[in-house]
Amino acid sequence: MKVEVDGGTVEILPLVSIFCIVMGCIGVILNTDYLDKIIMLEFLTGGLIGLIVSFYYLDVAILTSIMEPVSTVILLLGSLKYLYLKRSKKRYSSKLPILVK
Amino acid sequence: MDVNWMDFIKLLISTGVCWTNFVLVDTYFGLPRRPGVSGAEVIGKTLERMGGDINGGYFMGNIVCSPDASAGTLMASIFYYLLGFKGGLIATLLIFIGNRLCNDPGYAGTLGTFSATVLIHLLSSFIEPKYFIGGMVMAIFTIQGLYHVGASKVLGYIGRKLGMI
Amino acid sequence: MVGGKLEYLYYILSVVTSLVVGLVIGLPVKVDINSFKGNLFFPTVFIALGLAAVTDFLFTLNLVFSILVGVVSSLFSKYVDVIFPGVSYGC
Amino acid sequence: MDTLVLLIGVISFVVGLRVFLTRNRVQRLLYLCCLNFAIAALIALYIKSPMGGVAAAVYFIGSTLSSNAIAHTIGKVQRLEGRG
Repeated sequence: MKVEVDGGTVEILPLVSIFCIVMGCIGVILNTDYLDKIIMLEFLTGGLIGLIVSFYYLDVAILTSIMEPVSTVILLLGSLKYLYLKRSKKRYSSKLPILVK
Repeated sequence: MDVNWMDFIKLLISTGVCWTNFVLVDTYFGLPRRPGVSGAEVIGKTLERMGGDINGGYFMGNIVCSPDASAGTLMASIFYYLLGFKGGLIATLLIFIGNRLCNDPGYAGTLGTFSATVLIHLLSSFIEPKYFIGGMVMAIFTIQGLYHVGASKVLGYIGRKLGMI
Repeated sequence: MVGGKLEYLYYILSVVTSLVVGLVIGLPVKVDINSFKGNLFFPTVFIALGLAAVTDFLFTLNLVFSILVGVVSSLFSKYVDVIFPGVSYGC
Repeated sequence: MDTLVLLIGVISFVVGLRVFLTRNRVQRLLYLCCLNFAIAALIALYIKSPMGGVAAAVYFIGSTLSSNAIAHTIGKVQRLEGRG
């Protein structure tokens, strides 16, 4: 697992994980659509689990892996409900102008 | 910093074995014919609009959306590297449960894992099981990571040549 | 092949037991790829091999455990569409 | 020098950069699938123990499940915006 570079040793898994976390943070800030933000959040979570594993906390890593799809599904259901609500409210906007903004 | 040339020869052989295994098993069980889950249809239609082949697009979408024989080959090599031949049988059980969680009947993943375990056991006298993990990552990089339109055309050509569409 | 000579026979005994109990219970013989229901061959053999490997890794594998694994895997294959049902996307 | 781990690391860096730079939403999902394969292989090669194998399997199945949910939502949003 260790790679010899000029007498010192460099591990690969923490390096990849820190790269994923930093790039994911910048991507969450820069993208503006909400679906792109969720994809970048997945990219961040993969790096986070790799960083937890590289410090040998295996139980925390397994529990995080089980809980992560549940939170993603709840977030996607919320965003889909918001889209339906916005479309249905635009249809009523001609009759009830006081509800819109 | 010396490079051993036997490592690259073993890596190339294991890449070829893994690529042949999962493409043949997935094509035989009808992944390019129809989208199994709802998300695979979106990926296939988008790749067709970019200039690719629609059956190859369905193949790549089915790999993303449920653990098929590609995930089975990776899990079989990992568990054979850690536990021996009994680990491959445990990996078959885990892949079956994962397939059923993702709304798939599970024929392709289970048989792909079992055939990969038998192939690794037959070849393990002169290629260590460590090289199959790297070979599987190389094989999935040539399909999902390099050039999507060309990969979909190659997969559609293979499926049409075998008569499975 | 797997390990000692005797463990190899226990795996064979577990598969044969699951097939015999499956015939008695009345699982269908015909293999259908597109269906979610289990038949005599598909989930039964692989579930039996996997459970036998888990039992061998955690505890020990003797005659009683081997027959018990066969019965449990056959019953699991009978009710596999109740435990893991397929989802139809209603929109 | 371990050639195998270094090669998986280089593949992971290339795919991570391509996730960040691509504009299309579906192609970004395909690159993310390749990154999950690479991280699961690195976890299993880092911890040489049966618990590491269990951790890699649980991580891989969980990430596939969430990727399935995102692809289904993309399809539903495209059909909703294309209809009206």
